[in-house]
Amino acid sequence: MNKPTVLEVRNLTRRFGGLVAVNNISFDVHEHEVVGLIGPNGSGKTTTMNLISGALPPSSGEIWLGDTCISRLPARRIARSGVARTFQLVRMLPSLSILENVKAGAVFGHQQLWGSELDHHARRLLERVGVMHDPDAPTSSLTYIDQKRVELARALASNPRVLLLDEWLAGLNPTELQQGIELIADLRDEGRTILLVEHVMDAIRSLCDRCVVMSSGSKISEGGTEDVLSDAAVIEAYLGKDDE
Amino acid sequence: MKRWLMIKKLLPLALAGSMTFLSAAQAAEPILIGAAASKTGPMAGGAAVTYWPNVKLWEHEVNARGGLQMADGSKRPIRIIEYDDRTDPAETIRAVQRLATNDRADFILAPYSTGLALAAAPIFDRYGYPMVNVSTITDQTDTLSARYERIFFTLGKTSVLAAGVVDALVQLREAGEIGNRVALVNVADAFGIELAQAARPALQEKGFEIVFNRSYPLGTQDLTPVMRGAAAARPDAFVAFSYPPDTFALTELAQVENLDVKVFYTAVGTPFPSYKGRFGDAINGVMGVGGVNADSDAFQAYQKRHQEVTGQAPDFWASAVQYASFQVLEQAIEGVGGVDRAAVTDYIKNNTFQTVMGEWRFENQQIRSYWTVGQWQDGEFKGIASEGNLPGAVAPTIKNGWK
Amino acid sequence: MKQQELIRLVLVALVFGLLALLPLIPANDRLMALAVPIAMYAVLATSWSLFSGPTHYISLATAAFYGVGAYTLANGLEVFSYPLLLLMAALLGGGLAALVGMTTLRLSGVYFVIFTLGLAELIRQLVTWYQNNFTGSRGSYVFTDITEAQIYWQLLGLLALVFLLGWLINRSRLGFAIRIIGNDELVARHSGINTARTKVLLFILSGAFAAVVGAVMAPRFVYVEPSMAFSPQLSFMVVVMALLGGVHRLWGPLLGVVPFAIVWELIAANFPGQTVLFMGLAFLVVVYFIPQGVAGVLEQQLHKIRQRRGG
Amino acid sequence: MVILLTGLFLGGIYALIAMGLSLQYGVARIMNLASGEMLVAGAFAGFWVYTAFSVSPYVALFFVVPLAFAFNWLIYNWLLLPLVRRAKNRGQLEVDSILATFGMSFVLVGVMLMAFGGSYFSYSWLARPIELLGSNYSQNRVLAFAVAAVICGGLYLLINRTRLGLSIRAVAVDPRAAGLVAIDVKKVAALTFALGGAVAAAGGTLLSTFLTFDASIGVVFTIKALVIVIMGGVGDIRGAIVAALALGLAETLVATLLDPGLTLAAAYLLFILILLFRPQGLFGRSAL
Amino acid sequence: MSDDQGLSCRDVVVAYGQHPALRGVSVQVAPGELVVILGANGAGKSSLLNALAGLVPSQQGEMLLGQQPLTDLPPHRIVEAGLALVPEGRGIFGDLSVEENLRLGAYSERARKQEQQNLALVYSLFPKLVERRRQIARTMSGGEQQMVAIGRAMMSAPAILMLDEPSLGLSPLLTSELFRSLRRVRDTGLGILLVEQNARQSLAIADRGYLLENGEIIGSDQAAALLADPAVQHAYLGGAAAKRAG
Repeated sequence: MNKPTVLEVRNLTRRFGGLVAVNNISFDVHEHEVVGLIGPNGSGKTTTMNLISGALPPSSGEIWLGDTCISRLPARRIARSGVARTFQLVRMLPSLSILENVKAGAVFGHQQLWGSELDHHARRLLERVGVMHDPDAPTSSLTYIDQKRVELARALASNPRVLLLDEWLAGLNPTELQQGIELIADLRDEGRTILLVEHVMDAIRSLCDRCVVMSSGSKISEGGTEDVLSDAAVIEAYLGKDDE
Repeated sequence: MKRWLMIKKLLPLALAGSMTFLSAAQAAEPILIGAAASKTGPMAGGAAVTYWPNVKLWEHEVNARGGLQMADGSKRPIRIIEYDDRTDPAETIRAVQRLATNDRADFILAPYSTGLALAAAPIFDRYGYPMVNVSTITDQTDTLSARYERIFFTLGKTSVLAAGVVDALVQLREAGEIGNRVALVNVADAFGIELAQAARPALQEKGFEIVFNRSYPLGTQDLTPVMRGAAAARPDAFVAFSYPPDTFALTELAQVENLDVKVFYTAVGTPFPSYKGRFGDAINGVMGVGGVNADSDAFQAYQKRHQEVTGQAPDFWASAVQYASFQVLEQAIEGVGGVDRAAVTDYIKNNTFQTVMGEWRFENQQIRSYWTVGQWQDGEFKGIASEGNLPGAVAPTIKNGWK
Repeated sequence: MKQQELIRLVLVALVFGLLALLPLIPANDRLMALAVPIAMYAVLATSWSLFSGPTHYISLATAAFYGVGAYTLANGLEVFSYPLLLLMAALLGGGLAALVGMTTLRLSGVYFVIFTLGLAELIRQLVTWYQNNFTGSRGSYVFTDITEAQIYWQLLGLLALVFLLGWLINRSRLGFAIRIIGNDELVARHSGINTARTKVLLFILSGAFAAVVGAVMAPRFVYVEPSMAFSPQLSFMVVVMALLGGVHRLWGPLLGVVPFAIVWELIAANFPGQTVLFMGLAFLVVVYFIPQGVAGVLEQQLHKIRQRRGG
Repeated sequence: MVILLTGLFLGGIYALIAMGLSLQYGVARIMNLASGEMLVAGAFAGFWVYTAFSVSPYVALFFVVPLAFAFNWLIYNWLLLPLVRRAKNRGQLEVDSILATFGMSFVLVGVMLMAFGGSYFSYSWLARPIELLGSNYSQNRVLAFAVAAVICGGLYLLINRTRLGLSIRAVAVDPRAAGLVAIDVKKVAALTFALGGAVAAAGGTLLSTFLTFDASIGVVFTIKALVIVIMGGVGDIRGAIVAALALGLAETLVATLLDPGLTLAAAYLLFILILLFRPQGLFGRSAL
Repeated sequence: MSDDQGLSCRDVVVAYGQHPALRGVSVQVAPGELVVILGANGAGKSSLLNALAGLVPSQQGEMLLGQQPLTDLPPHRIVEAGLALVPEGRGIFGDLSVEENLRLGAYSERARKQEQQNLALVYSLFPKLVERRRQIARTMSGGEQQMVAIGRAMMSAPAILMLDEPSLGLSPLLTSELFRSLRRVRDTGLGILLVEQNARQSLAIADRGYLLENGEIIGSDQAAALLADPAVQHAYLGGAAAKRAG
């Protein structure tokens, strides 16, 4: 791996009261790479995403985006330095139109557009993620997958250096799932840098170059996707120990 | 269910509303009199004692004798149109405007309380209505009289009311009854502030020592600290420029704290019948703002009629003045023999009136003789000091405990 | 699109022009008696919803700003010129809003409501206490020669200004930011929006307007008292009217102010003893039957008609 | 010592006022801006009983409490439950209930104005001094404090020692989990709301023995109660009591030592400091 | 103990707005039977339990406990009928004491008479709770809180007990202990419907299991058979394992 490192997580820890949700995690994400952050339920993946995107401050440890340390910055500053994300449960801006939902990502963030330029940009992105709907309609008229697409377009709109996808594929039916995987694969081929939390293992297998596996807040494995998924420790984390 | 409930609430109101219209329609060619004052809000309590009963009494008295005598020999009854200003000056303005333009009232009674009345003053002026104020107590009466040619004042100026208290104290000190120590308390509202500001230098000038001086906001729930502080200062005289709720509270606390003073003065509310109703004989010797010539026949007759018609007793200060202000209007209309407002205004300026408060004559649009201090003596609140040497003043006495 | 906007702008300007002629109608007293409060509440409710509409923060601080404005004018009238006083009122109102906004806007909804409810009371107490102990002012008399018509024109001008500003804001990044915040503050932060600053900025704007309205209205009352200038009823009326009209559109509050003021006038004229009762009932009707506001209902109906026409 | 006792007596009454609201907000999740009007209604009842029958105003409690309970139960079920059902989330319920109860407060004021008029009401009952620890206090206040303390204590026992109280606390802590242990959350919420209203009305009856009131004074008490509830921590009865006593004490301290003109300002200052530094209230969860 | 008291649901559909969580799920649990539902995160396991408990509305389908239909009943009525849930994250009353939590469990009419009896049963199953009776639940360890949650559900004298990921956040040691106690609970005659991620350990104590993927049941079998089934591993980790037919 001699591609430059875009995102660097160093000794990241987050406590909630007595509970250590994220325990001394370190990993890198390189440019043009799709990295999967996986692990069983409650292992601290979403908390890690929240720490990177600034929704939560870390208890200790550092996060670097290129040459900037972003671990003490508020979420908006992190967004401006080039981190965009989607949310575990899709978050639309319900009183805004579809197009405005996309625009929201490109006005205040890493990329700041306005006027007709913004309009073109947002329309292009809607096309890019495959939303064929009337862009001026309310988001409530969208199907679930299209809402997810719009949310993805909003994240992409800021032209982020790192894209964080938090269970973006969850809740899709098999056909939609296939479309979704293809869309992310396209983004990868475009050269996007992506960190994704996902439970759909087939998606992980087909999308991720590398995976970081967490269990009970700690990193238990890291490496190529197939290697990691056949790692005994990982299987045990998912399925439990063999019977005593 | 919910909607039905609402209808059930609305129905009697609608009925009541239409009924007043009906009864009014039966009277022939009445003179329309507008009344806009507080039925709700902070001033409603005071208006319910001083203002509204007199409106009712006046309407009753005038119509009982067939109405007002016109120049053509006919008699016209009066009809009152009432509005609630909710103690909101903007609403006062609208109500008075409504009376002038919508209801085409022939005359409008001045609203209750300083702020509300002054808010309406420009409207009265613009539409050419004479405005005979009662409960408008300010030191700006001269400025206002110069500014508005139709405005009249009857109840006095703050500085004079304050001076009256000081004079009463001086009188008692000269009689050797009290010493120099005065505790001064006021409600931190325009009325209280103005009176305290006037009283402070006046007291000092007369050589009194202000041993305790506090203000408290309107609506203070617990005045115990104030009373306790006052008691601790061991004053000879306790002077509070207060409003009805706190007048009651301070009086009660004075008994609880056993405030041992020779002079106990509270302001608005002291002459209220409910004050006596609440504290009984304990208030003998309490001084308060205003007063009446309680022994005069005019007042006693008025008191009786008030009780009969409204079912409640008048207070011993502003009530009678309020009624007198209506009498001014009444006599001016009859004097002119019509409802020409300009003529009525001129009549008020240039004539003498026989009222329950005695003979009134406006000088520079102001009544120059009015009661400033009264005192509860033998179950009645009697005037002890007045501006313009009103007859019937009794000598102030000292307060002897609370029993 | 552009042309349509231009036409709309001309139309609005025309309407304002016509409204400005109102005081010139002879024997206009009844009209003016209604027009001044309508204009006043229109400015207050519209500027209130500039902030509260998109953010859903129910601010009951209008009376606080209004009172500050009224006092600025009453106390400064003998020292400063009138236009300067209006500017000072705006600055003081805005400054107070900034202070309040910075400390309380990070609180959640209910706390904010209660704090703003108390704010007017707090300021009233402080002003009273200050007057009582330091200035020795005997109330505040406002003797000016400003007429009812002049007050009306000023309010109309303010209303035009609010609309212009609101329109500009809606087209600006600031307006876009506040709409995103109102929809989802988390998304807003993650989109790079400085949510705190945006909210405070709009709160300042609505505070400044309320203060100027207070200053403009003060001459109408001759005598300014704390209990009147800081009347909590004012805050509530503004909220009811704005909600009744609908806060999601710039012109929404207007749809609440006009009918409410007229109905109010009818109630006050016909049921003088029961105004409070009816105010409460009106409030309940708004909450239970038209939570979207008149603007919302209107838009729904329009949408239906369009759909029917469309097919 | 004098300050302490005076503050305590004041705080005791505040505690009772706040307790009703605390129950209503903490359990039924309704921020009831009409609670001050319930209190005024209770005050009217006390006044009426004393002036019409010349018996102790406390007699009024015997019908005020059940009547207020029934009335509030109806309000909850008829007027507030539709809002609870309509609300998509807690925030919306809060806004809706604030607006609705505010409207109700106006309706109640209107009704009381029609019934009693706008005058001040007061009567003198037990306005005699009683000596405690060397200084004088009025008997009606001391008695009101004692009764308030008894009511507060009774409520505390009810909440902490009975099965009903246990279910009330369960709903306050976690309405979702309460449903999972077969608690009828709606019924408990309605009962608690009604109970809160009854407590507020009882507080009004106590207050009427020494305070001058009028039909539209309710909002003053509502604001006080809100401040106390938030200071004490939402839904925390114990916190409300302590906050009420603290407020009573603080007000008395400021009034005595500083200036009575600043008492309300001091109360709000205390309020905002607590909001800023302990938004969860004095006894909020993270305190432990 | 007849099947009359068993839990059965047919074709249950649940959606959150536009997001479908269950697409027609049918499950049965008999008294005295421990049934586990396996599946990756987001497969819809919690949604199924929440729908059965009345916490989320189901759009379609039928739910029965014995002969009694549960569909559209509010949560408290479902508990009253005899179906109790230990929700994910335990849902205990953190501010109340252990014993208060347990007693609240017996709030239902059906459980009141046997309150003392059930309390004794819970204490005998979880002896640790006896010494912690007065402790505030929030201050206890995760494992102990889980015991309180299970104990509280048992206090409602349910016919069927549902548990949502009880091992979440517990150490391996505590997890084993928890599963052993679940077996003891089953042995008292209760039916248990367990949602678990820890497939191997839960299958080891279960009688039967269902495999849930993407809101649909993709397989069911005896526990021992599932333990050896590669489809289970596939459901969690995807990959080469062959999909199992029906």
